[in-house]
Amino acid sequence: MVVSPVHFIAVPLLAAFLIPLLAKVSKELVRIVPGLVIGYLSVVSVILMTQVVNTGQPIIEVIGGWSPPFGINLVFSAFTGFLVSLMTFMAFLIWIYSYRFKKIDDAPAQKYFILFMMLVTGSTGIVLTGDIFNLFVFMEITAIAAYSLTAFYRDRDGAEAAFKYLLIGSFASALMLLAIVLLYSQVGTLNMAEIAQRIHTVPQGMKITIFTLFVVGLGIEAEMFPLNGWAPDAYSQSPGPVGVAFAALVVKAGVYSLVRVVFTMFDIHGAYEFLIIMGAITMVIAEISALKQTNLKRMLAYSSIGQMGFVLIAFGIGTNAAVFGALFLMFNHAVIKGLLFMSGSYLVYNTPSKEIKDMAGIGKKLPMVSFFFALGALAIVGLPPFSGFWSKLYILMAAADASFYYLMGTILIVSIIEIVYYFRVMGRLYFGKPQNDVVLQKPTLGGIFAMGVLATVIIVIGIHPDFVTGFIQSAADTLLDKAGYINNVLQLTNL
Amino acid sequence: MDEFWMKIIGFVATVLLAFVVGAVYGGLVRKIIARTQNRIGPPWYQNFIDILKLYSKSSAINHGFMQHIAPAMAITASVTVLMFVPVLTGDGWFPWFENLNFKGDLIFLVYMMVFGSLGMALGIGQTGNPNAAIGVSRGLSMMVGYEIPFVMALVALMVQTETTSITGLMEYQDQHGWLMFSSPFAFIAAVMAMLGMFHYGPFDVAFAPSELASGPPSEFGGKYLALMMTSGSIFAFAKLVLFVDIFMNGASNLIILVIKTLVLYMIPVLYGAVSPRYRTEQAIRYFWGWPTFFGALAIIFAIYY
Amino acid sequence: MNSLLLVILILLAGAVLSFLANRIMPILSGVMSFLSIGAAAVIFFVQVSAADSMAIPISGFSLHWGINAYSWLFGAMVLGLSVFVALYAIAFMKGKDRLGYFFFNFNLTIMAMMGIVFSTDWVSLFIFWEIMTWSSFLIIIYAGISEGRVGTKYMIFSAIGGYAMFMAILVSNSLLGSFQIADLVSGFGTLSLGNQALIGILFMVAFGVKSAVMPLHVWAPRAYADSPMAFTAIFSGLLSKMGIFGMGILMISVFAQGTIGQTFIFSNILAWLGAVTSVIATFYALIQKDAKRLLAYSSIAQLGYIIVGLAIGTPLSIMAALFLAVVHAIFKGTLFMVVGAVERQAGTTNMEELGALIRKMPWTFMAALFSIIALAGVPPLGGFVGKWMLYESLITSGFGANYFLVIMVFLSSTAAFLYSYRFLFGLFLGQEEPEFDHVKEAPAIMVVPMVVLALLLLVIGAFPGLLFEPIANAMAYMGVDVNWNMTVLSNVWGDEVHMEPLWTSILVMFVIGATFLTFKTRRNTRYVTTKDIHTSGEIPEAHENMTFSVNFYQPFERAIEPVMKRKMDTYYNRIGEGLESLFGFARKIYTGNGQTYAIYVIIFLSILILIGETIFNK
Amino acid sequence: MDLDYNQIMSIGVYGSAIGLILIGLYAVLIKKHLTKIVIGLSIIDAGIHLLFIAIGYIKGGTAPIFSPAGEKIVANGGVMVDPVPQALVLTAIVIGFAVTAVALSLVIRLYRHHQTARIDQIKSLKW
Repeated sequence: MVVSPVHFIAVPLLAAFLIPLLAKVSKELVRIVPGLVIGYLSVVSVILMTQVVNTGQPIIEVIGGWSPPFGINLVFSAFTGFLVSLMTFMAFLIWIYSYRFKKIDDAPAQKYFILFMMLVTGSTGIVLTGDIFNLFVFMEITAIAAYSLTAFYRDRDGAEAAFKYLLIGSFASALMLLAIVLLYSQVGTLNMAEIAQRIHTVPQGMKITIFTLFVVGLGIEAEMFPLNGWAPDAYSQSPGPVGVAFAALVVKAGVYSLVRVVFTMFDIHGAYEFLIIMGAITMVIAEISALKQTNLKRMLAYSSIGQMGFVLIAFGIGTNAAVFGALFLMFNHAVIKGLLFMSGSYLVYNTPSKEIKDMAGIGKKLPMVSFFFALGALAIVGLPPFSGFWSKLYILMAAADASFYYLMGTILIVSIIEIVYYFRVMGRLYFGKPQNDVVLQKPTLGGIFAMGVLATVIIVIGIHPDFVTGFIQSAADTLLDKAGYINNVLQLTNL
Repeated sequence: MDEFWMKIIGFVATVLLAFVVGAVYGGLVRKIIARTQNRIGPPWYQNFIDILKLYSKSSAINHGFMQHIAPAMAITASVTVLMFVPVLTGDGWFPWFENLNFKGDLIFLVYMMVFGSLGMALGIGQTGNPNAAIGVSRGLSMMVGYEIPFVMALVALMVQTETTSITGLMEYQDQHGWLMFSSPFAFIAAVMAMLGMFHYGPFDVAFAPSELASGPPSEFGGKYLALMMTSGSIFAFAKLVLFVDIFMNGASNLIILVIKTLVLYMIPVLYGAVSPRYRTEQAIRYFWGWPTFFGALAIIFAIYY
Repeated sequence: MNSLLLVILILLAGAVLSFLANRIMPILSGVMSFLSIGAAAVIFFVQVSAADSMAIPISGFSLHWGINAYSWLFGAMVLGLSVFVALYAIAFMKGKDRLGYFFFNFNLTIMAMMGIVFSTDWVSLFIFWEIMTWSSFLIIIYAGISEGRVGTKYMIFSAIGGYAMFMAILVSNSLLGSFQIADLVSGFGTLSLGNQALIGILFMVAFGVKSAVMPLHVWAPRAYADSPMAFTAIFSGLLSKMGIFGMGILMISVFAQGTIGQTFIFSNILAWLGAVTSVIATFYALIQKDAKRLLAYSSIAQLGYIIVGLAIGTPLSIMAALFLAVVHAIFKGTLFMVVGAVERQAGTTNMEELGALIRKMPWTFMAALFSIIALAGVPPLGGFVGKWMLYESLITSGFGANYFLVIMVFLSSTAAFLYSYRFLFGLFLGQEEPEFDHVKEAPAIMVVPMVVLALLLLVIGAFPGLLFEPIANAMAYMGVDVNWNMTVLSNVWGDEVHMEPLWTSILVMFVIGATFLTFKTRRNTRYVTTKDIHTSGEIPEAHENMTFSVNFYQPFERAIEPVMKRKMDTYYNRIGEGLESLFGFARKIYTGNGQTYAIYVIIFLSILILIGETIFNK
Repeated sequence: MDLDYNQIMSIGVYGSAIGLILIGLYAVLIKKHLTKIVIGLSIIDAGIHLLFIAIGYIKGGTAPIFSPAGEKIVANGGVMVDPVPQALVLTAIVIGFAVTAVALSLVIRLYRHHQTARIDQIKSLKW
């Protein structure tokens, strides 16, 4: 096998360490290399994905020849592979977007790219690894990179946001570590598959305690209310591309690990209702907080929290259709929110006060960016014929089939709020009187390209979703197939 | 062919009859009102004199197309209404008055009656005379007032008799007697509405000569006015006949027709002669008060009849 | 190629082309959209047949399109009017900016409406419904008045409606296992009463929003009045009819299956809502100063009648409703075009300033006159036929409450005379004013559509059968048989109104009267300005204007004051403000203090650990 | 009740681990000074690490080193403590160190910008 899942972790990590040395050679190299690396990763992910889909078997890589449970193993199944491909794809666009991104080039670009590489390493690692402690390690790598990126601008608010993020984040890590400790003391292994196998031996009370620790620790990463106090600040204060990275990589990884814990490792049935309830609360609180935001990026942050709540709801419903919808929604959220953050940050950089009301008439100044933002807004509220509509349709269909009528009502009412604030912004963009015609920061060519790609994806998927539904369906099946996961991982031990 | 000429003759005869009777009634009204006010008053044929005089005159000015054709629209409306109202039933002395009514029904008539006023209102509007416009505004507002109880009465009748056509109503009355007795509340409501319909006091605020120079027609002279007065007479007659038809089972010959219409006509006239003038909103409130109540009563009565 | 798909694609292509054409030459985009709509109309009227149907498989669903007599009626309505409006729009929008944007959404809206009409399953109907919603929203905020607050209101209500429909669709799917409209019709009876009510109410909300029924109408007046008139003709004429389209499907065929169809409550509530809507809207219409607002309110009132007709559900009333729907599309489209022409030529639509445009814009006035006569329902024009059928159906329905419904409807349509006259008087009659001396007649390309439509009203009035035929077919498809006659209106009691004698008598008398007047007076009648009037000896200066046009119906306002005191709008605003402040309070949870967040985490953790046993041990 | 040495030891170890965690929590939740909060975080980490080691400890076990000495002990029926927790704890300590470093740098940055290190005065981002 020429390419292996290890590359997802090894290559960017290597690149991260090489970048300082490359900086000695030339500054341009620093900007190019990450792109090459991520491009390579995207190619790898495509190759592996096709392989997985063709064979129908996950690729399981054992690191250092130590077979599970002793060694660490990477599982590239249809499910993880889907997420990894999504992440690398988004990471590539983020790279294009942040290539010569003005405010990042002001700050030394190499630091940015080092941290970004670490971010990619961490989040892909979280998704790929089959070892719970290893997952913890990757989560910490991601977290440290994220803290630093949040504070990247060295301004006061950035630092504040970063510190809050760090405070809550280290709670997450502490709880997670505690959970791992207790879990290890109970089952004596760290391999997820084996844990899943032996979890029923654990006494109920202990199991629930461990599970609670996991849920809270990972819920922080997955922006579950009330653990998401860090999220709005981090989203709104981090540089434009980093916001995209949060939406597309970090949060996805958090949700992934939460789902992995709930669906694969533990067999606690109450967890599903719990997810539904928490997701609903998260969604409602986030959207109503978004309604009165005056700062665009903060509004986007709250909206993305709300979307995560929606994802949690969908996972909580737990039927195959619902999980399918949830994964579809994760995909859409990555793409659409990516577009919104990319365009939104240019809108923000062109309004010194960062206030929505001062963005009046910016549509004349930055037609492309405004158009992309409007498109994203139409898509994120789930209006046909854009991609956001389909995920909403699938999830609500699942909810209806499970006859959660009140839940549907809640979701729809909340989406009305969503429509209100997004369209308010749209109205401002196009139909206010522009205060001045100076364009403070023109979008870079790469930026326009990245946004264009995302916009095309949104429209194409919206008109013909079947391009992705196949992958998502197999991903959903893989996720729900717990026994298959255990067997696939452990068959290596039984050799 | 012969039958066709009969119709034409009947048509002309009916219009003439309507005009004559209407004009005479108009004269009588002026006489009566004068007497109640201790004046001698004009002779009963005064209206004919006026109209003839006006016809012989030719008006010097007009304000444009709408004003020019407005009287034509008015006369069209009143004659058409007349055409759809059976003037005489049975074999009277003048057989060609019979069966002249084309197939039409009450709802249709209610709407047809508006046609003329709308045309007039447009013509009046073009003259640009403020008084005229004020008159129109008042007139239309009051129309909303009295149409409601009137229609309630009609609905009551239709529901009770299960027909909406005038001939149908009259056939019903042939068997069950006059509707003014078999559905009294409807009759009361209709009569109270009729007070407004004829624009005699206290509901003459739209044409009040003293305050807005007789309002709507104030810009019309000569032929225009003549034609308006003609159509007014015909229209008054048509309305009376309609009332007679739906409440008193029509009339089999002219004498009875004249008696019935005259009796009916005296109600608004005498009531108007002795009562002061309502302001528009007072009039509307009046119509939406007791008359509407009686109308509702009539409908309920009809439902459980 | 399938003709349905062709129609949709042509309209879509027209949208894109007109967007691009704006880059080349602004006027082109209007022409583009006109051409595309025209082509679509031709294909629709020539090629589309009941046989056409198609299914587009798309990610687990398949969007079914088809055409039947009922949807043909509405499709014909949409394209038939759109062609004229598009022609009108070319001239109307000339010289305005963002034409590409406007015509793109213009075409897109029409495409979406055709899609709605074509859809035979709920999913595709919903997709097109939402497309229609947002494209029309984008046009509403085109003018940019009040920073899109109008648009926001419209969007909120449309979203409520759209999502209500969404939920209804999904619920019915989960219960019946199919998205097909036909399956809902057939399977509706099998549902439990609660589910029937749920689905029915949700659908009613969905369609009620678009057709501006009483509690859900507040978006309409401003939205109609503020969007460009060339679009409002579509908006009020057709877009609202999509709500009627859906209501028709439900009231005629769906509810007839279910038990709530038999129980009178549901349809009666709707009927009364429609009647109250029409009365209140009419009252509001006749106190407006702005002609656009007046028409906007009047559209709401007219839609009220249509809903009443649909809700009563006797064959005659349904026929009346559909007839009124078509006629309303025609005359209200014409009237909005008239207002647009006036706005474009005279620069304002304020009826207190304008006046005496009749001699400057005679053709526009003629179109306005005919449409208004049709609107008021005065014989012999088309409007009367619909009104007559509505009244007769109510009177003959034999259900006690309906007799009072008649009174409501009658009150509203009598009061409609007031604003009809106000409209004509305010814009075209009264005294000339110097500042409007420059006004010219609108360009021919705008006048032609108006006049043609106005004449169409005459034709319909003379031969209502022309409309009865497609309507009767549509109703036959929906399972309601009704007999009709080319020129005779008749109700179930066998009473009839014959249109020919009416027309003959009116024509004869009118000709006689007009010739009589004209001949003998022509010679020595001279035309004088409207300044030259009987003013009791006063001689008004040239600049003095004595037109009575301010608070035209003040006495009537005084009379109806009790009704007008409370306004739905204010209630909604209060609710909105209340919610906003509540939300503003809710988000205070996110105190900026990081420590608080940490405390949240610990509290949440401890709570979970405490109650974990109970919630996780399911 | 009489506890033997090992029980007392284990109680002491577990107790001190829990105690450390609680102390850390106290510092993080109650103290207002940023530095103290950071210190609290690392104390929590330390507590968890201690807990982990304690779990991995086996009574009388020697260090898990595969040296000749170790071999001999095992051959004589002795036991080694579980090596995994110790390895993990090493990793965790490193991570904790990194986090603390970032945290302190942020604290310095915050102090520069706000001229204060009280967390309840640093809330320009809220709602």
